[in-house]
Amino acid sequence: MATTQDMVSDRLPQGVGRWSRGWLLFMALAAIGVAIGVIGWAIEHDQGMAATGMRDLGTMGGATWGVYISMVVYFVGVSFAGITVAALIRLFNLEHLKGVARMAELLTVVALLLGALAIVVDLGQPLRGLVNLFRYARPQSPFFGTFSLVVSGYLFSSLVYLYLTSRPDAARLAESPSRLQPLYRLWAAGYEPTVDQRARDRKATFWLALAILPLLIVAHSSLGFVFGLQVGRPGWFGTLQAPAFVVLAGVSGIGHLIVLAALVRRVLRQEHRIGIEAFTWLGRFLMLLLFVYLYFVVVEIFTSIYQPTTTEQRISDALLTGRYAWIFWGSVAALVLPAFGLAWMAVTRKWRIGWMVIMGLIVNLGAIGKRYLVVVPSETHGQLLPYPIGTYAPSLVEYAVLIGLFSLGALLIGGFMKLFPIVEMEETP
Amino acid sequence: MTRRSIITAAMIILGAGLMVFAYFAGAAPWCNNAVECSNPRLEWSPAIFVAGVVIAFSSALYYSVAKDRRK
Amino acid sequence: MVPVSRRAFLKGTAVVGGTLAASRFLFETLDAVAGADALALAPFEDRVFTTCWIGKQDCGMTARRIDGRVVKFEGMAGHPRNDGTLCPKGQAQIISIYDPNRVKTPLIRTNAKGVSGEWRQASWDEALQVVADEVNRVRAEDPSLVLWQKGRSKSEAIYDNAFTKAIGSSKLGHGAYCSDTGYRALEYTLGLHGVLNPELVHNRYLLAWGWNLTNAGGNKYCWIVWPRQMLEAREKGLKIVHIDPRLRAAGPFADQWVPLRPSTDLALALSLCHELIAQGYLDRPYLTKYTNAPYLVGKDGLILKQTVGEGDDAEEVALVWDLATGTGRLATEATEPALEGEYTVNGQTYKTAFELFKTHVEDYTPEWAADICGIEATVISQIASEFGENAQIGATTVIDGVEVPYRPVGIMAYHMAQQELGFQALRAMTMVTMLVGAVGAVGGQLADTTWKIHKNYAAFEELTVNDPPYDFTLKGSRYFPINTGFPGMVAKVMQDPARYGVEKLPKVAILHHVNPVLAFTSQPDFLESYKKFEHVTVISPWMSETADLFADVVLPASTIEKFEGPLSASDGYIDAQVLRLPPMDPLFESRGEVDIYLDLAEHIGVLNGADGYIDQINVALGLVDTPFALPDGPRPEVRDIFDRWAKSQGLSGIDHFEQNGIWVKGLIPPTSTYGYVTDPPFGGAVHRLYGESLLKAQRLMQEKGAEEIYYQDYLPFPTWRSPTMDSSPPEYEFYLISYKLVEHKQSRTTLIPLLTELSGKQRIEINTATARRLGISDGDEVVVDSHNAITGETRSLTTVAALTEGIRPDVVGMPHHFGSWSHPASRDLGPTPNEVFFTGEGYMGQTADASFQVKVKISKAGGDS
Amino acid sequence: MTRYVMAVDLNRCQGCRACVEACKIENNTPSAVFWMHVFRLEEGEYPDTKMSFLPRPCQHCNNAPCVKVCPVGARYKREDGLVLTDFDRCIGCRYCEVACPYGVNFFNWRNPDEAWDEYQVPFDDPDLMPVTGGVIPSYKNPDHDRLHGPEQRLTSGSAHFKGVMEKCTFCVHRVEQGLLPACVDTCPVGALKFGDIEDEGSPISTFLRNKESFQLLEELGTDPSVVYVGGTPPTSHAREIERPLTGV
Repeated sequence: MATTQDMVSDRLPQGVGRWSRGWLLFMALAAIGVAIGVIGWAIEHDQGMAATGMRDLGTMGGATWGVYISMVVYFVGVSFAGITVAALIRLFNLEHLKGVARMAELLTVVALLLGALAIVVDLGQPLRGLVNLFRYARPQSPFFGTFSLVVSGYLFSSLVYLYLTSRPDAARLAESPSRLQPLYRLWAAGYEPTVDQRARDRKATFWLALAILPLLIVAHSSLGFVFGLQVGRPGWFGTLQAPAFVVLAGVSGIGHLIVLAALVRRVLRQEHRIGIEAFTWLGRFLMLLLFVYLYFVVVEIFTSIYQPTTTEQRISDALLTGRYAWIFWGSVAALVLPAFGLAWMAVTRKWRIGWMVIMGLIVNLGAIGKRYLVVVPSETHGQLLPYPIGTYAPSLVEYAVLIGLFSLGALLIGGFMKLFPIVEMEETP
Repeated sequence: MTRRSIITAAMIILGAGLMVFAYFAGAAPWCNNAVECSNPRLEWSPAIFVAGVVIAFSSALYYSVAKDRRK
Repeated sequence: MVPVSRRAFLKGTAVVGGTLAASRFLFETLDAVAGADALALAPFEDRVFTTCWIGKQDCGMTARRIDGRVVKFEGMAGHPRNDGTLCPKGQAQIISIYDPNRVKTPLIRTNAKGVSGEWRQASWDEALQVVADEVNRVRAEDPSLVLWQKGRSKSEAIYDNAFTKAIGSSKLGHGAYCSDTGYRALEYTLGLHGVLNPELVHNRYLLAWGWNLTNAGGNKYCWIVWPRQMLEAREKGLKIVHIDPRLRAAGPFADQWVPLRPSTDLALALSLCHELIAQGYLDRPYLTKYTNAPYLVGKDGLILKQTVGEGDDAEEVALVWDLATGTGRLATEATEPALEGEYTVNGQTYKTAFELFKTHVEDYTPEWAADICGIEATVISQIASEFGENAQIGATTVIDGVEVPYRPVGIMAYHMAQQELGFQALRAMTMVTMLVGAVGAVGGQLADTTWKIHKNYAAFEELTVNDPPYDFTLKGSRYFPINTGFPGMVAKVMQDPARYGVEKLPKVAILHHVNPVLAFTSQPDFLESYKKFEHVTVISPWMSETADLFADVVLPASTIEKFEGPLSASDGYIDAQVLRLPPMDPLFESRGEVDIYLDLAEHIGVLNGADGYIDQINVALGLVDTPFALPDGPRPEVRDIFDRWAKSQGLSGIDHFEQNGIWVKGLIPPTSTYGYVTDPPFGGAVHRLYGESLLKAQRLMQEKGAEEIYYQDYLPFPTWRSPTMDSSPPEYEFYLISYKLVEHKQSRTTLIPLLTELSGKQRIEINTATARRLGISDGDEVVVDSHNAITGETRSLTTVAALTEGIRPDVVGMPHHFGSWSHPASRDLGPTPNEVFFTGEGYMGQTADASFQVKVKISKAGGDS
Repeated sequence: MTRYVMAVDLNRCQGCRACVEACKIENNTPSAVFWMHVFRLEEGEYPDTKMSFLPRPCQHCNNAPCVKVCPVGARYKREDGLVLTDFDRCIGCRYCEVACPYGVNFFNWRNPDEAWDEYQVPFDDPDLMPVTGGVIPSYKNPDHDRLHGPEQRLTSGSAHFKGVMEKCTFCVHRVEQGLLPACVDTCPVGALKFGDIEDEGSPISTFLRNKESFQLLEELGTDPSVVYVGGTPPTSHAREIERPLTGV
């Protein structure tokens, strides 16, 4: 066994097919996390969603959308960056970024899966959901975009994209014998590195990228519309929702990409493939997005406090000084500090990967916070009739499910890394 | 114009066509206050829409994966 | 047992299965199963008539039945009182019928009394025999030591009259807690058995006094009739002045809110009298003709009288000053009696009663009352002048061809009567309406649905004050010459008979739908006194708290599934009667009360024979000497009893009610609605402005050595004094009052979760500013400590603060419901305010009636002080 | 062409909540669910306190946000004006609830049978079975097992399935039998009126003819089918008092 292990390991790059103790530990933890999530969801199903912290708006004084929906928005957001970066790399042929392209694509696919799952766990009737959406989905509902474009179209196109860009590597790996050889043969699907095949690939991926970029603008906007089109919810209705969603999506995604890239670079010793330039570029991009978003935040705050209606007032008070103040200012800080941190690096031209990883994580906390604040306060404090002020706090079940979702993501990425090189292999000259 | 690009183009057009068709075969976007609007004109039309999306993108797949007959 | 067809049962279980299954994953299919099943078995549906069982006014109901099982109650269309509608209570009672926590079989206690009961199920025969033996044991000694106490009685004839007569027991009402003070005051003043209510339909200026208007109904009717009539009047321009420490009772319907201090109603009424006289709003014809205002009163406070007639028909007739002849003449003969002035008859100087009244109220100026009542003096004069103006003194109108005086002003007052000074307050309030001649006028003041004079009117002319020993209700005692028979006072007596000169205490109690432990003021006194009964039988569908602690036997009464009546269905304009018909057979092993009393009478051995139960029922239902009289012999069927009654009324029989639901007798003529035009006017009563017999009683009480606290309020005119509770130490800065919630009825509906869900749990209303001062915010737990100014005793409870701008800053209020523990659904809803109220001297009326007022201090729970 | 409208006469409403109770029993809604709710409101400071009552059924909007956003057409608008929910189709995304500015939607958070048990009446009590035929709740209305409207959908009654959205149906099962909605039927003071507004002669038409009226949150353009007569729309200073128990 061990011998084949070694034999295999010699041939397969980036530790593919080789279990290290660290990796096993990582996967074990992730698996436990997933188990927790499954248990949580099982309880939710047995007892009904009364097991969550969500309750009806109005007399019951609760929030009927909670962390689950916040997470849908968040995960879909994360997926944004992956595919964008990947697409940009192809479109503008950014050689120094090739190293992060595949993990970016992977990130997109995984995030989208988690987003879809987050929707499913939020449904009172998940199985009906899976059937009835395909059967009755109505174009009028902003959910139509989420369901048809984001989840199906976007997910599928990213998969295609991931596949096409990975085929050459699969072919290369299929040449050398290994336990995974059959898989690679299948994967390569008779790929021959001929000139026109390469040309076709370039062409296909180029056009695909070109098609995906607008698609994802539409997709994320449609997600913004889910909230932005609701007159009845003070704090939601607004034209800024859609663009803000797109930008914050970028922020969280790039953040994750930086973290993942740094991780892979370190663990798989890929310093030569994922150079500092890659991080510089990602850092600059993230900084740019952050500043744009912060601009949105300022505009948002200003409009909400200049001359608000009494209900808008109630919400902005809750956000700026009231019950949600700590989340709001926490999130803002989590976005401002990295913004200036990156600006500093940009000015000094000293890019510290360690710091960037931390920033990547922080901005994601900020993003989660902001998503939560988009969803919840408008429900608890946004009643237009004289109902009592509502309250909402996620229950253990919800936390369990969240842990499950994140763990599943980790599990998938971890698993992929042992099946296939997560960093694109150099072309053999 | 190679056979490959023709089929690819065809797939894209077909996909787009299906999407457009399914969109209008769905519950009419312009109508709100009628029972009919709660049902798609054609049941499963959303599935067709998704199928359209899938076909359209599969074109890329076909384009680069399909074996070349010449040779 | 209600026969449940197998089909219905299958259907039921199928539905249960359906819902259970629905909680699993694949819904579509399972639903198909449940749905199809339900469709396949079309249930048998019908509607039957019955009568609401919860409330006071017995609204007509239609019961929707599926396979013989009631699933919903709806209002009976065409019923004068509720015409097709129902209140929340009427709707919600459905769940209480199927309540598995009902007492299902007769129960006999197996553990010591005074603690929560342990029971064994018994057969009806065994239980009834136990009760019968106890009753007979005591009857042999002295029947009056058997106490029959009711909370509510829906077949007064058959229970209160017939049964208690048949066994010769004493009886106590739930009254004295409700508003009996008012009844006594009105019986005394106008001879009417009722409390103040205007003829709402034609009323244009209403003093809505107390918490009844939109939350409780009150006099005669339950909640539904009053609001309907009030709205009708309001759409014609009725103005409502709401006089109560809380705004809630009139809410949006208060055109003016006068938040007066609790227990100062007497002061306000007196200064209204002052203002009406000062502003000259007087209906002299009424006062001279129909009241004792012109009677000549001597310096000794006694009315100058002359004996006319010989021997048996000799009677004392009061003298008045006849301006026509310039001499003192018999009130019955004088043509032009003087209302005011001082006159000399036979060398003695006399003043007219009205002259005395004028002087009496002289000092009761608005300014004087303002300080006491805590309201603006200007408000008082404004109300007085508006009241006087709207009275349109002298105006008449024609109703159905009859010309009747038109005085569209009046007072609506009911439960507010239950306060220390309630009797005189109600008398004074009545006088307000008397001064403008509104009594018995169109749109004016009513107190009863009839002008038949109540027996107490004559009885109160000469109040007897005997020497001890007294019976345990202190009837005719030196303490309460007018005596409602307040269970709270009885509770006091039972704890210390010697103190009140009582020798014999009741030994056996039969409690009919009454729950003294919760319902009356001063819970601790009841917890003490009910231990003293040698035997207690409770007749109730539920295990009441009193039963839980003190019952030896509990007999399961049915809820609505029984025959009861006859009940009035009149709204004051249409005369109608109904019977309560069972919409299903009694559930579990419960029985209707009439059944229970028949069984009991049989076991006691008083069913037959002269003055036996059957005999008494014939008397009570007026069947004597009719072909429909119940014959002695075997125990009759209840349906048969009511069938005979119906036939005696010229109906086809009880089937008339089963088919039509109601017996509408027709319109009530104005000549029986308006006192002015009845024959004789006002039923022949002379309205007592001057309460001579009260003065006489006071002198007798003093002779017999009663303490001042008992006799101080026995005065011919209502006279202000500050209530006893005001001498509590200043830290007890708040007045605690209790009130009714529209969703509940007394203490017995809190076991209906559908109602508690609407009403919320127990709370104490506190003015927002006050709460801020005390650092209390909405929803905080607060401790309420009450203080007895006489004994110095303090009591305490803990409840939740409900902040409102609708209550006086120096007043806190609690609903008088809640506090139950014996039913799972009524547990943990919070305490009843009756835990901190007091009874006895200083905390009850001069007529032995409860007072629901006490001084308290409020503090945040857990906080110091 | 029929179009049902409910009128609320705020000059008459006593805030007694009989309508709420009638609704709960007619539709078998579980605890803490108020398809019809009556606000008891308070404004101003002592002694200038104002009180008001405001019944709040589903507004059955003619431009209903909930209908617009429903992803599967479970929430739909009928030609006769009723806004209903197809309990067989609803996927429980609760989008209708967040879209509705009136807070009239109630989700089945619990298993229906457990929800009813909150009434502390153990419906499966062996003593109760024989007298109720074992149905839950003991006053279950069989009409709700039927399908309604030409579209024949499961739209009436409450607590059919866990995880499904429900709300006031204007008592579609009664209206289709020519009866009034339970709340209107029971109102002791006739504060609630219901009928076909298209029919010139109908009581509701005559009642509303040349009367001042308003709709809740008119400014949102939802165009409710519930019309309020007398009184004024609740201001943002209104405080709710005497709230019902709403714990789930």
